[in-house]
Amino acid sequence: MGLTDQEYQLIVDKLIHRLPNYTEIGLYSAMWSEHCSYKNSKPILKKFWSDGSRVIQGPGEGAGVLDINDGQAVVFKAESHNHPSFVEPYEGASTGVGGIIRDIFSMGAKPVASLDSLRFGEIKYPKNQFLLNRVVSGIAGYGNCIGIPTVGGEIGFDDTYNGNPLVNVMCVGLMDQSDIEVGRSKGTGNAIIYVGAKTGRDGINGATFASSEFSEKEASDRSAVQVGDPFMEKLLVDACLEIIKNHSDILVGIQDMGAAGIVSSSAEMAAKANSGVDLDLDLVPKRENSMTPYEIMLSESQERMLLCIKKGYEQEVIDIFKDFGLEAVNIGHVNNDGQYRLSYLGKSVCDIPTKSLVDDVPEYKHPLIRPDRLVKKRENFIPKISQPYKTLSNLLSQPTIASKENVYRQYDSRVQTNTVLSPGSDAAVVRVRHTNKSLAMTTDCNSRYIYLNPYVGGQIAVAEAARNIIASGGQPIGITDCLNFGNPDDADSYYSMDKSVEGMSKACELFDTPVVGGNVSLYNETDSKAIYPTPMVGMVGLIEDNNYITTQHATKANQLVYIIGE
Amino acid sequence: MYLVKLYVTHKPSILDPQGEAIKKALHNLNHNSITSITQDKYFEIKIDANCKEDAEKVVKKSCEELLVNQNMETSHYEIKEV
Amino acid sequence: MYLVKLYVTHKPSILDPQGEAIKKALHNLNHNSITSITQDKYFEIKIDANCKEDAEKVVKKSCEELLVNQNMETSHYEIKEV
Amino acid sequence: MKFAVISFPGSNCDNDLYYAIKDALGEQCDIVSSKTYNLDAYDGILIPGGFSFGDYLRSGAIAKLSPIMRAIKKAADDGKFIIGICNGFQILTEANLLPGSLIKNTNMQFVSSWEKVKVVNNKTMFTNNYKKDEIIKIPVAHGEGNYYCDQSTLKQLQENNQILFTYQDNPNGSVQDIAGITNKKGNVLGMMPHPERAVEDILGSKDGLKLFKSILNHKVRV
Ligand SMILES: Nc1ncnc2c1ncn2[C@@H]1O[C@H](COP(=O)(O)OP(=O)(O)O)[C@@H](O)[C@H]1O
Repeated sequence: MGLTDQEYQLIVDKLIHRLPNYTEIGLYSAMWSEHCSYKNSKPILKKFWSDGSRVIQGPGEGAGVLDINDGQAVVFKAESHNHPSFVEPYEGASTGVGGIIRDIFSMGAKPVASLDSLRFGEIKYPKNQFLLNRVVSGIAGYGNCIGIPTVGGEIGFDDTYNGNPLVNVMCVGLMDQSDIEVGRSKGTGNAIIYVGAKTGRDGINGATFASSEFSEKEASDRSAVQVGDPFMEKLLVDACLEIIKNHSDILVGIQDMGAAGIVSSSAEMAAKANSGVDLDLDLVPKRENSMTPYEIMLSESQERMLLCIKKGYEQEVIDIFKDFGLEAVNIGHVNNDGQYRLSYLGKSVCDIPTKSLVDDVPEYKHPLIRPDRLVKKRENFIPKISQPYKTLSNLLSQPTIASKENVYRQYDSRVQTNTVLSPGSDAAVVRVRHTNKSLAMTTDCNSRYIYLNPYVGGQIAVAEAARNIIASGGQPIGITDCLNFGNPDDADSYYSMDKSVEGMSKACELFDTPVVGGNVSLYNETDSKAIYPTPMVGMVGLIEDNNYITTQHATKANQLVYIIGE
Repeated sequence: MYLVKLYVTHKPSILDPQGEAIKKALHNLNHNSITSITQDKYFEIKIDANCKEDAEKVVKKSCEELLVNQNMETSHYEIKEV
Repeated sequence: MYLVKLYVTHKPSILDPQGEAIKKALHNLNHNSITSITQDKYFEIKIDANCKEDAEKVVKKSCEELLVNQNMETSHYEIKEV
Repeated sequence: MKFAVISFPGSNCDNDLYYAIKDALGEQCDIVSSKTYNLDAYDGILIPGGFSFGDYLRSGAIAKLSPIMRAIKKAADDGKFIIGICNGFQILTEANLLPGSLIKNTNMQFVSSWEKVKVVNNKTMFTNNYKKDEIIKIPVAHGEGNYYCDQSTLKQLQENNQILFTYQDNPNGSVQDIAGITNKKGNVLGMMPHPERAVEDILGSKDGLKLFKSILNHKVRV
């Protein structure tokens, strides 16, 4: 599967001292993938500056949390869904929205806004038009239905994204600091509760399909595409927030089932609390018959959450969910020996140290080699402009620069009736109801600058976001990011990631905007041609007085125009 | 002129939240004998072609290019001259 | 067990913006021989009934109560034992 | 005055309406679950926007089977006022409390925008606070807001002055630019634009508030 020979040997010799069975190898290979473990990017991510007086929760949990005064906090994070959106743009984009929303409410926050950041190849190709249309309808389809306003975002077009579009989404939530939740499973005997959609074969990678015994005909009839159900997610948000707000005494921990579904959520929750879990896979609600333990554990079916509940209160929680029209099931409990144990059809199918799945992943530091293209000195390019009017109108009609109204017109940007500035201005502004303050938010990244100079480009991305926040009347307070890069084994990609992160981090320190969360998406390339390095910045600002809110537009005739800066 | 009746249906392993919601609503109306229900798409297409083969070509290409999402759906059709 | 194939279609007098949009898109793909296209709903319903009459009753009631919007749609079905 | 906002599974503008009534209008308001059977305690009923039951099958179709619908029909018969906004409008047409249907927007896309809406009839319990033909600024956000009815229904709507609101720049393809209609008796209103999203200056418009104020006005006068 995804493990290297050395990794396999490490597991056999050092971690479990025997040969793993099929299911166990599957779990390791998923949990040790870059997507779940960050084994290639961790050394770089450590460089991010994450301090600052407002930080309540930095990187490491579902989402970052910042103090916004009055006992309130803002919770936000961005996530990429690039590959799924290329394969199936509508569902890929919409399940990306669903996933990031779960990260926010599992921290205890009410999601109040989302934003996107999109990259496609040049729009003149029908394939890219198709991708754009379907991605945008997918984001709209999910966000509009669930009732979270999509208030802003950005789109860029460039040929480097032809075989590899980027779909990043960011969600922002609001909560009382006293409601903060963490993904922990602790307390021997406490119950592990599964709630939400049934588990199907969604998102289990093609390799398993090939290796299991389907005939060709069946294979063409099957599909591992994940389909989103925003209606189910709406019920989940409402029900989980009800439990977090009004039943926090019996709730020990809560986390969404994201990549690598049940295994990643249950193992991470236990590992963080130094405990283990026993799960009975027969009890997991399934959509299809005859799923293997491997498939059940790795399924990426959407709209599922895992809760750890105090022993003896299982029924109470199940009843609350039932009231909201959701099926919740007690699938296991926390143990005190730290083992990760699974049983299926009455037999043990996995018995390994929980920590070995989560904490014993090797980290890979790649050599930093400055690519030739950055070493060579290049002549400054000075454009010759003979017909300024024509050049200007040509520029303005570039898809990357032209109005994006066709896109954001499809997003319900005003539901929840807090949107003060909707798409079309610099940053979006969402007021905090019953206070005189607002949140400003924006997503930005100019990947061409980063390609040309990763360090300075990284700084520019943060600075652009900060300008957008400030121009809307806000004080920047923190960022999340999505690091979209090519293969980390490729020196150019790795170097660009390292240096742009250093640049971003430096800028963040200067702006006092700690990095409190983010997401890494590597291997963005086709035919070994990588995308431009694209570390998207999602920034949040605090507007302490609603009178400061400023729009981008001229509001009256005869207003004066100033240029500030160099 | 040819009339094509085209059915575009979900692949069986794909999540069908709509079918589930409809089933639940029908059960709430006490139609408990309904054990499963799927909702899919049905197209009637009129094609002005010289022969059946030409018409079929148009249908197949239309399915590929627009009407069927190959990732998630399968299709079949019936065709007759009208 | 009975299998019902139920077709719920627009009344012919009712505007069908979806069909129009699809036709336009197909013409843009140069399938100009398509003179008309309608998209409607196709349900497959499995009913655990003692006899065909009972199953038909369930279908008819389900249509009346939920599956068909009488203002805009009509329906027909085929039923067989499976 | 006491308003009920009905919350169906999947409703997502229920809180917005609640705040509009409570904070902007300053009247009493409860959010009432669609699973309940009784609305006797309320003077009027608001059915919010959203995607009740995911809008599966047809928007509003599954919601119309909810227990609360009987109470809503009774309230309509009793002459209480009922407003369905967006998905609420779709539910009311599905339940046959209002004529016609809301079908997909002609361009097949969801549309979210500010619209200029004309108050065509200001002699109703919902519009007496507006001037005749006043143009108000109010947002829409829907994928299926294209109002459709047959010719004879349209004629009835016109003859009975049941059309209250029309769009200046039709965003969805509705017949005769229709944005909002009432039933024949005039106590049930359905509209696609969201008045509850236009009740404070900070949200960009206060034009929606006058609709709710009209109802208070009406009560005072009768
Ligand atoms: N994908 C998108 N989704 C939502 N809003 C968008 C999107 N792309 C652009 N916008 C909105 O359009 C406006 C202009 O965006 P952009 O062209 O990126 O401007 P700028 O470079 O000034 O940030 C912003 O308000 C932004 O939020």
